[in-house]
Amino acid sequence: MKVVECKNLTKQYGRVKAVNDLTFTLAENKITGLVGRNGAGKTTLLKMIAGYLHHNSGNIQVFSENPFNNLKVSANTIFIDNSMSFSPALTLGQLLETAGEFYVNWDKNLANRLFKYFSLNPDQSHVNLSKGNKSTFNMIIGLAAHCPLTIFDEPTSGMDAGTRKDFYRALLKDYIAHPRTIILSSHLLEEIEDILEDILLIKNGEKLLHISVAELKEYAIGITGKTDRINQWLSNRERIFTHEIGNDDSYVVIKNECSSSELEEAREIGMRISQVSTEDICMHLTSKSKGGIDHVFSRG
Amino acid sequence: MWYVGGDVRLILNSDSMKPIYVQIAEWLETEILIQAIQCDEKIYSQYQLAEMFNINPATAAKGINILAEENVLYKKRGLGMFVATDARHIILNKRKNTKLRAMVNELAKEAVQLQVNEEELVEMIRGMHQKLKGDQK
Amino acid sequence: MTALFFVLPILVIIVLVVGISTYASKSSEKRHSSPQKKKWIVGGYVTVIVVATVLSYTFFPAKKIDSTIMHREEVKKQEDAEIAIINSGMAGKLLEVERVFTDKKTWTFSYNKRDLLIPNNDMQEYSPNVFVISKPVDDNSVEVTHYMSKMIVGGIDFTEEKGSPEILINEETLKIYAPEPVEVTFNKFTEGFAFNQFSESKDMYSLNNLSTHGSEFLLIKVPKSVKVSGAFNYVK
Amino acid sequence: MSLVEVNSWDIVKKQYRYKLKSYLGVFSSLIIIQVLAIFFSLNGTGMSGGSSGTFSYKVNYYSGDLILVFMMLWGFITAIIITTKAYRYDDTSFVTNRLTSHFSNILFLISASLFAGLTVFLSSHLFRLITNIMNVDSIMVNEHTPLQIAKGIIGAGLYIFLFTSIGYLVGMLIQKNKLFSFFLPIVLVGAMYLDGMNNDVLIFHSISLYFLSETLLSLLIIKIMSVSLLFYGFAIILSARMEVRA
Repeated sequence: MKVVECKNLTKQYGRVKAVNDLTFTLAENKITGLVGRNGAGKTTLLKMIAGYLHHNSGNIQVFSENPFNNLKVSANTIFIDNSMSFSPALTLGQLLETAGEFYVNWDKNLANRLFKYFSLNPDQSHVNLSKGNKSTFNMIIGLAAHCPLTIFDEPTSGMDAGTRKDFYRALLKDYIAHPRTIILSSHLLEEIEDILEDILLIKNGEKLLHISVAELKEYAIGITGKTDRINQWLSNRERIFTHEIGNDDSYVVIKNECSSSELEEAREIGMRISQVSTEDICMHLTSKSKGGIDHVFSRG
Repeated sequence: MWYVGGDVRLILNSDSMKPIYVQIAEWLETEILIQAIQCDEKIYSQYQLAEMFNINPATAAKGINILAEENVLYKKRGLGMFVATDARHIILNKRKNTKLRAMVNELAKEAVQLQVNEEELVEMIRGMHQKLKGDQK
Repeated sequence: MTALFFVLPILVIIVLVVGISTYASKSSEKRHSSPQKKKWIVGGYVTVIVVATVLSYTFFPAKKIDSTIMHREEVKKQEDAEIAIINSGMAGKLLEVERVFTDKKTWTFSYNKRDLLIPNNDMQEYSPNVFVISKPVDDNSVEVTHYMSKMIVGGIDFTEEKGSPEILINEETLKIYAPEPVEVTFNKFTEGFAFNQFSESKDMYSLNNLSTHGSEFLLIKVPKSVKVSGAFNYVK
Repeated sequence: MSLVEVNSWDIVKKQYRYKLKSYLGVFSSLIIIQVLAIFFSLNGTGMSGGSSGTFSYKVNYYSGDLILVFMMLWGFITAIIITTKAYRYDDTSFVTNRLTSHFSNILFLISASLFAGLTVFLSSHLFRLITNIMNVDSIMVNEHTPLQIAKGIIGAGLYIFLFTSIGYLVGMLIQKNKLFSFFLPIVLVGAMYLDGMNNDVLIFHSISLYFLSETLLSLLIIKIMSVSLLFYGFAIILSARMEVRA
C-alpha cells in the first residue's frame, strides 16, 4: 500500500513555488529521509502531507485520501517539529495523558520510560522548556503515538549530541518493534543516513533523487588529478562538482557510471579515484553552482 | 562514530569506502570463519543486525542477501537464514581470491615505489607471518 | 434599562479597541505564568463569591414586597380612602377607620378636671389632625389613640419604621410632641436585567411610582363632662 | 499497518475535555473583568430620596447589569482570542480537523458562557454584600425564587454566548484578513452614529428589545441560539479553506 503519493504536486506562495511539480510515492513501513538545503521546500512538503496546507495544483494522497483538513489522516499521522505548541495551562505530565487520549496506539509505557530517561519534570510547562528539551519532549510524543505515518521535521534541533544519538537509537528500536512509515527531515544527513532506507533529495521544491541510501552511497565518485588530464578524460561527462587544488590539480565529482576498465584506465594515467560520502553528494547536488562557494571568491 | 553494542563498535566504519551492507556481510563472514556461528546454525535476523549496528533493517537485509547469493547462507522457509555446511570454505576461497589478492597487489605496488627488492619483501612477509602464527599458539 | 442603552455602545467601542489590541499582543507570544497559580486564583474566586452569596442571603434577607400594594391603582384607592376619612372627620363624623388606618399607639390618662386645653400645634414638620369624641359617661380618664395609614416608599412598607408622637397631660393642657425624626437609607438591588426578565418584578425604577406617604391623626376620647378647647375637631 | 478509524463526535468530545483543562487563561481573565465590573458598579446606578415630616429616606440603586454587560464583552473578547493562531496551533498538536476544532470550541464557549452566567449571579451578591456592609440600614428588593434564579443564570449565559458568537465571527474575519481589525470597528461606530442621528438609537434599540422583551426562557433560548449559530455557521464557512501553521 502506498502511504504517500504525490503527482505533479505544486505549492505556491505568491509567485514563489515552494514545492514544484513533485512526483513520488512512499511505500508502507519505510524510513525515508527528506534532505535538502534551507528553503528547499522540505517543511512545506511535510505540512502538505500532514494536512496543514493545501496544494495549488497536482495531486496528493495520504492513505489514499486528500490529507488537507482530513480527520482520518490526522488520526493516523503525527507531525513533529520544533514549533509544536501546547497549552501553557497543562503540565508535561498532563500533556502526555492528553496525547494518550487522542492517539489510539499510544504507548504509555514507552512515553513514561523515555520521559524518565531524559529526566524531564512532569510538573513543568511546555513553554518554559529549553529548546533542546522541547525537542526531546516533542520527540517522545512522536515516538509513543505509534502513528502509521510519523513525520519528524528537523527533530533534533537544539538537542545535544548525546540526546541526538539516543533519539535516533530510540527511533530505530521502536521502528523495529513497531514498523511504520516514518519521514525524517534533517540538514545533517550523515547523522541519519544509517537508519534510513530511502532518501528523497529536493532542491528548490523539485525532486533531485529518490533512491535507497545504499544506491546513494555508490551514486558518485571523486577523481583527483592534473586538471588538463582530467579535462581530457572527462571530456563529455557531466560533472557534479569541480574544485581546483593549487594551480594545476583538480578534484571532480562525477556520476558513478564508469565501467571498471574505464576506472582502471584512469588510474593508469595517474588519477586517484575516491568514494564520495552521501553528505557530500547531497551537498554537491544541491549547491547553487557547480563550483560551490569558491566560485564566489574566484571571481571577486 | 559507533556508539553501540560493545565489541562490534570498531568493526563497522561508516567513513570507510565500503557501503554498510558490504561491511555487514564481511562481519558475518568473519563470525562464521571464527566459528562464532556454527554450520547449520540460524544467523542473526535483519532486525537483530539493525539493532546491533544501529542501521536500517533494509540495509541489514541487503548484507544478508549478499551472503545468500554466494551460498554462504541458505533459507529455511518460515524460519530464516542458516549457515551453509560449506560456508567457511566458500568464504575462505572468496577472501583469498579477492581481498588477499588486492592487498598483495597494493603491497607489491608500495614495495616497488619504495624500491624494496623481492627477497626483502618476502622476508618481511615471512617474519610477520611467523610472528602471528606464534602469537596464536 | 434605559441607562444601559446609553452605556452599552460606548463600552462596546472601548472593548473592541482593547480586545483587538490585546489579541494582537497575545496571539504572538503566550503567557508564562504558572498554571497551578491560576487554578488557585480561579478556585479561590469561585469560593469567595459562593460564600458571599450565602452571606448575602442569610445576613441581609430580602424585604418582601406586599403583593396588595404592588399596583398603582391599589395605592390610589388607599389614598382616596384616607382623604375621605379625614374629610368626614373634619365634617364632624368618623367613619370606620379600620380598613385604612391602624391604631399605632394608645395612651390612657386619669383625668378629673373640668376643662382640657389642646394648644395649637405650631410645629412646622409635625401637625396631625386631632379629633375629639365625648364619651357617653364620666369615667375620669382621657384616652388618646394615634392612627396611621400605610406608608410606602418605592414599593416598600415603612409603616413600622415611622414613629408615634409623645403625648403628655400637664394640669389642664394636653401637649403633643413630634416623634423622633426617622431617617431610612436603603439600597435597592437587583441581579440584573437577565434575572428580572423572567419574573414579575420588572426593574427597580418602575417601583418608584409605588409611593404614598400616608396620613395620620390623633383620636382623643374625653369623659362626658370635660370641656375641650383649642385646635381640634369634634366628632360625634 | 492498520489504520485507526475515527469518529468525529468522539474527537470533538476529547478536544472539548482538553480545552476545558487547558484554556485556563480564559477563566482568569473572567475574574479580572468581573472584579473590575464590581468596582465600577460600586457607585450605584442611581439615588433618590425624600422626606415627609419627621420621616426621611434615601434610596441607592445597585444592579448587576454592569457585571453582565462586562461578561458579555468578556465573551466577545474570549471568542476572538480563541480564533487566534496560538489557540488554533494548540489544536493541531493532536488529532483534529477544522470542523471538530470548531465544534469543540463552540461547546467550550457554551460551557464558559454558562459558567460566566453563574458567576454573574454569585458575584452580584458579593457586590450586594459589599454595598450592604458599606450602608448598614439596607434592604434588598426583588427576591427571586430559586427557579427564577436558575432561569436568570441561563438567560445571562445566553446573552454571553450570543456575544461569543459575534466575537468568533469577528475573530475569524480578522484571521482571514488583518484589515478587518481596523475595518470592523469603523463600520460599527459608523453604523451606531447613523443609527443615532435622529437622537434615537432605533435599530440598536429594537435589536436589544427583540431579546430583552422576551419573558419566556424557552423562546429566548430559541432566539439566541438561532442567531448565534448563524454567526458560528458563518465563521465555519469562512475558515473552510484556511491553512494551519502556514
